[in-house]
Amino acid sequence: MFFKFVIRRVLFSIPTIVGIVTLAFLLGKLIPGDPAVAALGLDLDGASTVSQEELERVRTELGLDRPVIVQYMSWFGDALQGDLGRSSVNRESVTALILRAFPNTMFLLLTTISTAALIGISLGVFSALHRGKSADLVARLVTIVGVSTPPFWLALVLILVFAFNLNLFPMNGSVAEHGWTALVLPTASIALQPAALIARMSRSSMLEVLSQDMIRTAAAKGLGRWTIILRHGLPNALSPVITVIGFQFANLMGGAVAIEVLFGMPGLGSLLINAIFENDLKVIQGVVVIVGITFALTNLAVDLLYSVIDPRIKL
Amino acid sequence: MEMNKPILQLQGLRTEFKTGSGWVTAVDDLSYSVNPGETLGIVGESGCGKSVSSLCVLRLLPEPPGRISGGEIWYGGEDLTKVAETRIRDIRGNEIAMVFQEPMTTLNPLMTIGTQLCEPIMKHQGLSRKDAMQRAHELLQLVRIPDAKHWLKGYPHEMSGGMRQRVVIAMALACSPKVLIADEPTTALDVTIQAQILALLKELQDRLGMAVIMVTHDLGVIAEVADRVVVMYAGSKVEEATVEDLFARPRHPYTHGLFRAIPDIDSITSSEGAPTRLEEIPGMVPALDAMPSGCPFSTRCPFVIERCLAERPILEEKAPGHFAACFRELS
Amino acid sequence: MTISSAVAGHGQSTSPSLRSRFAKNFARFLSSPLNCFSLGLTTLLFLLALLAPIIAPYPYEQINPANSLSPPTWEHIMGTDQVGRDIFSRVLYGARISLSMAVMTIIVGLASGVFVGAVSGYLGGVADEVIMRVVEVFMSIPGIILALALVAVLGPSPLFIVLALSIRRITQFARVTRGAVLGVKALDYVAACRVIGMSNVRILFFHVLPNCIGPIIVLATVLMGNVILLESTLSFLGLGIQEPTPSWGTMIAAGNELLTFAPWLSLFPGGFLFLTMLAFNLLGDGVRDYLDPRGASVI
Amino acid sequence: MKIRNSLTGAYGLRLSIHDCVVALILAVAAFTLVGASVARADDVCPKYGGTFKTVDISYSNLDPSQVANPQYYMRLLYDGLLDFDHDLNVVPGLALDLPTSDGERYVFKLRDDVKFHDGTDFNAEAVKFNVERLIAGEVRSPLTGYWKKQLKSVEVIDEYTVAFVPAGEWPTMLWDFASSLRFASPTAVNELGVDHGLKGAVGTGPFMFKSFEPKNLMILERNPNYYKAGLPCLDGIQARVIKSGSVRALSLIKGDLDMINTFPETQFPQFQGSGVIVDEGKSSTLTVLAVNTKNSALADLRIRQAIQHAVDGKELIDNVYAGMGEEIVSIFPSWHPAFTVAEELSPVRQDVEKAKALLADAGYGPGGKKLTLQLLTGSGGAHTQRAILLQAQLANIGIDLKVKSVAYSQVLTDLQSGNYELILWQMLGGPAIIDYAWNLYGSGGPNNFTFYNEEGGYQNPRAEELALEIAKSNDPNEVRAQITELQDTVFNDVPLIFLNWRNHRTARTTSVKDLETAKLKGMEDLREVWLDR
Repeated sequence: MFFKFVIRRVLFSIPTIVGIVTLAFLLGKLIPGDPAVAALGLDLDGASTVSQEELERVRTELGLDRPVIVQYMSWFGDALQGDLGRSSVNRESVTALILRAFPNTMFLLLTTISTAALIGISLGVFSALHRGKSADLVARLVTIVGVSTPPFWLALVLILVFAFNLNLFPMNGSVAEHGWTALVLPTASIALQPAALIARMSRSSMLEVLSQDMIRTAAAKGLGRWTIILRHGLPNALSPVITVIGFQFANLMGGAVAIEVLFGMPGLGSLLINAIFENDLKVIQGVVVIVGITFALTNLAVDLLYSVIDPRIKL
Repeated sequence: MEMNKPILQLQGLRTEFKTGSGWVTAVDDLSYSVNPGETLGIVGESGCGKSVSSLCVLRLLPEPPGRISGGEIWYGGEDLTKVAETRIRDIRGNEIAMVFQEPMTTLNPLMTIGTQLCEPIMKHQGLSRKDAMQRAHELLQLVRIPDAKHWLKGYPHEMSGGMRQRVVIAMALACSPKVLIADEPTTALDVTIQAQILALLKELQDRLGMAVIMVTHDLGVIAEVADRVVVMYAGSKVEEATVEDLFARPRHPYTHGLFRAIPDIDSITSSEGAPTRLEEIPGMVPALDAMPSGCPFSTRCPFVIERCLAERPILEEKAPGHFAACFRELS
Repeated sequence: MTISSAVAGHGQSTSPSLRSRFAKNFARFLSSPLNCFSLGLTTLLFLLALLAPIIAPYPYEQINPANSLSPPTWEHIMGTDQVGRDIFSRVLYGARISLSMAVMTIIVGLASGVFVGAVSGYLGGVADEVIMRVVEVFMSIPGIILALALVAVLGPSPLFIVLALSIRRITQFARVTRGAVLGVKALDYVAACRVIGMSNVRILFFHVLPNCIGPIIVLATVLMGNVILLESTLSFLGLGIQEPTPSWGTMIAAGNELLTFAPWLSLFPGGFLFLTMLAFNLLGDGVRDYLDPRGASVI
Repeated sequence: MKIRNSLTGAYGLRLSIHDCVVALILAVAAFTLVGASVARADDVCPKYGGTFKTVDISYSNLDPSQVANPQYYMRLLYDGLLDFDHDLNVVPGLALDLPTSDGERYVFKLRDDVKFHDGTDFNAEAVKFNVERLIAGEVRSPLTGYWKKQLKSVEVIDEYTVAFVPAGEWPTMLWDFASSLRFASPTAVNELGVDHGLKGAVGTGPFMFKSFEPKNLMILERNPNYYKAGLPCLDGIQARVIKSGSVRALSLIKGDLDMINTFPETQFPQFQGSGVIVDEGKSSTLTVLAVNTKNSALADLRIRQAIQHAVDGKELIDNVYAGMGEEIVSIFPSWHPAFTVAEELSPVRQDVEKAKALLADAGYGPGGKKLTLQLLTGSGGAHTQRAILLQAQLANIGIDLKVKSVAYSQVLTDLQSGNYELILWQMLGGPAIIDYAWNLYGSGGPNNFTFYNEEGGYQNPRAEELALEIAKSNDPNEVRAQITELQDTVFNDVPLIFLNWRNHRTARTTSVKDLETAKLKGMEDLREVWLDR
C-alpha cells in the first residue's frame, strides 16, 4: 500500500521534472549576448582580439547553428544522462561544477533548516502553551522581528561583530577549510526567517490541536502534561509545520544566494551569480535544473513524510 | 439499586468563563451526588453547563478561559477541586473515567488503537507494554469489537463511528474505574448504534459495578439508562428526581417543555437525532452574561408570573426525593 | 490536501456576506494595538514614499563631492554617500521604488494568479491538471533563482524585475485561489446558482470568487514583505534596480565596502528595509489572524 | 628589416645586436656564478616559508592559454621565454637571451636545466607543442586569433633551440612573448585534455598546482626545482575569491589575508591605523569615455569637444580615487619612456563656458535641442561613482546623460561590438608604445572601438598616418615628434573623452616583505616576496 503510494507520487513528479528541464532550455534561448563571445573568455580589460572565424568555430562547437528543436532534443537527452554541457567560460563540465557546489549549498541549507525547525518548533510550542501570556507575546515579537530582518543585512552585521570585532568565527570560506565554524554565521543569517515562520505555524497548529477532543481524552486518561504535549499534541500539530518547513527549505535558497556570495561559500548560489555575470549560459541552465529538481524532490519527500506521520493519508 | 454513601458528590459547584466583557458564570451552585452502581442522568440543552460541570470533576476544564470559582467535589474523602495535580492524574482514567461525545475526534488519529488503549493501563497499573497489549485485547473483546487482535494495530480512521465509541468506552474502562462519566456518548451516532452502545454501557456497568454519570440532552437516553435524573437549565439545576418520578410528573416548566417537545416514540427511532425536539420551547436560552434577575427560565416559561421576574426560585423538595426550582406547582 | 480542506472550511465560515462583515468588523481589527501599529507604520511608509519629492531635503541624484561620506549631521540627517548624495533623500526615494515595485508585482501576480487559479479550480479536469502541473514546475524553483535567471536573461530594467518577481507570485495566488474556489464550489448556493441556469462565467466571477477573497487578501499582504525583500536582494546582488536610481539593496551593497568606516551607508537603508518588512509582516499577521485564522494561505 | 627594427627598439633597453651579445656573455657568466653557488641557494631569501594569502579575482582556468588579470597567477605557475623585470623591461626568461634574428626568423636559445613540475624536460619540442596547441585553437583562448595572425610557424632547430617565423610586421613581438606565451608540460596537457587548467596545471613556474576551485580558491605550493635557484621564498600561495568589499578589507586588517590588490580607493581610510601598508603604483589605467563616432550626434566634433570640456577628470581623482590618480597631460602614462607632456593642455581641461558655446554652436543647449546621451558603465563601486559624477558634470552644460549600469563584461562586449553611444572604459595598456597609439587610434587598431579613422566613423588621415609611423618605430626618441603631433591631434579630435589615469594600488600586512607594487595592475612579482612572522 505504502509502496504503491510512493511509486504513484514519484511518477507524479516526472512531468514536473520534465517541465523544469524544458524551462531551463527556454531560459537559455532568451539570454542576450552572444554565448560564443562569452565562451572565448574576454580579457577583463577588453584587450583581446577575436576573429570572426574563431566565433564561427565556437558557435559550431556549441551547436548554436542547429535548429532550435534539435538543440532542445539534444539538451534534453544529454540532461537525462546527467550531461549538462560545459561551462563556456572555462570549459569545465557543468555537472562537475554543480556536483562540487551542491554539497556546500545542501550542507548550509540542511544545517539551517534543522536549526530553524528546532528553534521554531520549540518556540511555537512554548508560545502555544503560554497563550495570551506575556511570554507568548515576547515569543511572537521575536518571531516577527526575525521574519523581518533582511538576511544579507544581518550577515553584514554578524560579520562585523562576530567575525571581525570578536574574532569568534571565520569571515569567509567553506566548511572544507574551517570546519563547522564556517557555517555558524551564514546559518545564523538565514535561519531567523524560517525559524520565525515555523514558530508561527507551530504555535497556531499546536493551539488548534490542543483544543481538540483527543487532547482532553488523553488528559482524561491521566497522562502527564508533557506526555500529552509530546505524544499526542506535537505529532498531530506537525503536518502543517512540515508543509512550512518544506516551503521554507526552498525559500532558504533565496537568502542562501546572497549569503554564499557574502561569505565566499562555493555553493550553487555563488556559482549562479558568477555565471550570470559572465553570461555562462550552460551553468545558469544547469543550476536552474538542479535546484528545480532538488526542490521538486523535496516536495516529494515532504509528501512521503506526511504519509509516514499520518496513517490517514493514502494516495 | 442499593443506596450507599455517595461515591461522588458535588457541592455548590460554580464555574466561570472569561469573556471579552469579564467573567460570566457557566455553572451556578450545582450540587448532586452519585452512589456506587447507580446511573445518574444529567439532562439539559447544549450550553446549560452539564458538560462543563462534568469536566470539572476531573479538572479537565480548560483554564484559561474557564475556572472553578467555588464549591467542592468530594470523592472518597478528597475534594477534587483541591487535590494536587499528580493526585488528580492518578484518579483520571483510573478511578474516574470519561467517555466523550465525538468518537471521530476523541481518538488520536496518528496512534494505533492498541497503543492508545495501553497508555492508561501502563500508566496506572504499571504493566509492561506486552501485558498492557494483552489487557487491551481483552478490553476490545469486552466492548464486542470483532477481530480484536487485528484492530489493536488498526488506526481510528479505519473504524466506523460506533466502533470508535466502543474503543473510547474500552479505554475508559481500562482500569476498571469506580465512576464513569459519559458525556453525550451516543449523540454523534446513528440511532441503531446508539441503542447498542447504551445496552453495552448498561451491561458493563452491571458487570463492573461502577457508578455512571450520563450527561445528555436526550430524554430517550435518560429513560433507557438513568436511575436518577438532574435537569439543568442555564447553569443551574432546576429539577432532580428518580427517572420514574420525573417521567411521570415533571415539576419544572422546563422539564415539562422538554417532554412536550418529544412528538412520539416512533419518531425517536426513525429520525436521525434529537436537535429538533427542543425547538418547541419558544425563545432561546439567555446568554450567560445576560441572565434575567429572576428565574432564568422566566423569559421562555409559559407559566411565568410576576414573582418569577423579580426573584430567583430556589430548589425545594416538591415531593419525597423530587426537587424543583419553581414558584408554581405544576400538575 | 490540508490546504484545500482548510480553505473549504474557511469558505463556509465566511459565506456570502464577507464584504459587510469586513466593513463592520474593521473596528475590531483595529482593536488590537499591534494591528493599529502595523497599519499606521504601513501607511506612514506609503506616505513617505508618495511624498518623497516634498519631504526629501535634496534631490536624490544631487551630488556634492565636496561633502562626500559625511556622517549624519543636521544638514544630512543620515549622512552622505561616496559622491555626497544625501542618504535620507535616497532612502525616501528608495521607499518609493521598493513599494511601487512590490505593489506592481503583487498586482500582476494577483490578477493573473487569481484568474488562472479560479479557472483551474472551477473547470477542474484536464485543464486543471495541466495548469497545476505548470504551476508546480514554477513552484519547484525557488523565487530568487527564478528571478535571478530571468533578470539575467531579460536585463535589470524595472519592468523586467517586476515581471521576474511576479511569475512565482502568479503561481502562489493561483494555488491559493484554486483551493478556495474548490471549497466554495462545493457549497450549496453554487449548486443553486447552477440550477437557476446562471452561466459559468457569472457564477465564477460574481458568486464564487467574491467568497474566496479572504485567503487572497491574506496572501497579498503576507507577500508584500516577501517581495520587498526579494527586490532588495536582487539589487544587493547587483542584478536589480541600477544606480543612480536609489534602491535599498544597492545602497546596502555600496555601503558594504565601507562597513567600518562609514556604517551609516548601509545602516539606514537596511533599517528602513527592516521597518518596511516589519510593518508588512505584522499587518500580514494581523490580517491572517483576522480573515484566515486557520492559516490556509501559508505558503 | 622591420624585424630588426623592432628588435633593436626594445622597450627602453634599446638593445643592439652587440648589446645582446654582451648581455649574453654577462648572462652566461652570471649563470655560471649562480650555478656554482647552487648549494648555498638558500641565501637568496632572508627567510623561507609561510603561505602567502591573497585574493584572486575570479580566475576560471589556469591553462597557460588563458589571459586574465591579475596576470601574476599565470606567472606563478608558468614561465615564458621572456620575462619582465620590475620596470617592465623585457628580460630573458626560459630563453637564455633575447631572440636573435636572421631576417626571417627569431631564434631562441633555451635553458637546458629546466624541468616541468611533473619532472619532464622543458625543451624546444615543448615550446613547439604549446605554440601549436594555442594556434590550432585546441583550447578556447582569446589569444588564438592573435597568435595565428602574427605567427607563420614554429620550428625546432635542436633540443634547446627554437625558431619562430612571423607572418609579417610584429612590432610588439617581445612584449607578446613576455606577456602571453607560456608553457605547460606536453605530457600533462595530453593526459588531462580539456581539464588541464582545472584539475591540474603543470608548468615550470616558481609554484606548483596543489588545488584549484574556479571562482573560489587556488592553492599553490613551492616548486623546489625552480630554475632561479633559491627562489621562491614562500612555501605556498593561497588565493581566494572574496566578493564582498568589506570582507576583503576586514580580512586584511584581521590578518586572514596578507595582501589585496583589488579594492576601492574609498577604503583607504579604513586601513588607517590598522597596521596595513597601502602602496600606490603608477598611473596604470587610462580612464576614458569611449565615443561612438558613428553616432550622428557624436560624429560632430564640436559635441565631442564640448563633452571633453565639460568633464573634470580631477574631480574623479579626488572623489573616487581618493586622490590616487594623475591628470591627463599625455596619451602615455607618466612612467612610460614615450611620455611627453603636451604643449597645449587646454583641449583636455574643463572649460564649461567653452563647452556650452560649442554645444550651442552645434545647435544644442538653451534655445536649441536637448542632447540626451546614454552612458554604459560597469555596475557598483567606482564604476557607478564615476558615472554619477560625470552625469552631474555633463548636466552643467545641459547634456542629459542616461546612465545604464551592467556587468563590466557586458560593457566590454558592447564596446567591442560598437553597440553604444558612450562607454566608461578603463584601458590597461602594456609597456609598448603601440598600446597607447596605433591600438587606440589606428584604423583596425585592436583597441580602437570608437570607429576613429574607420569607415563610417570620424576620420582624420593625419592621425592615421602618425599612428602608423609610430607603430613602425617603437623607439620613442626616434618618433618623439610624431608622438607629440599625434597627441595634439587626438586631444583635438577627441575620439576618446580623456578623463584621467588611475593608479594601481596594493595593501598588505607588515609581515609581507620585498613586495613591490607593480607599474601595471596585477603584475606584482611574488618570487622574491617573503613573510616575516
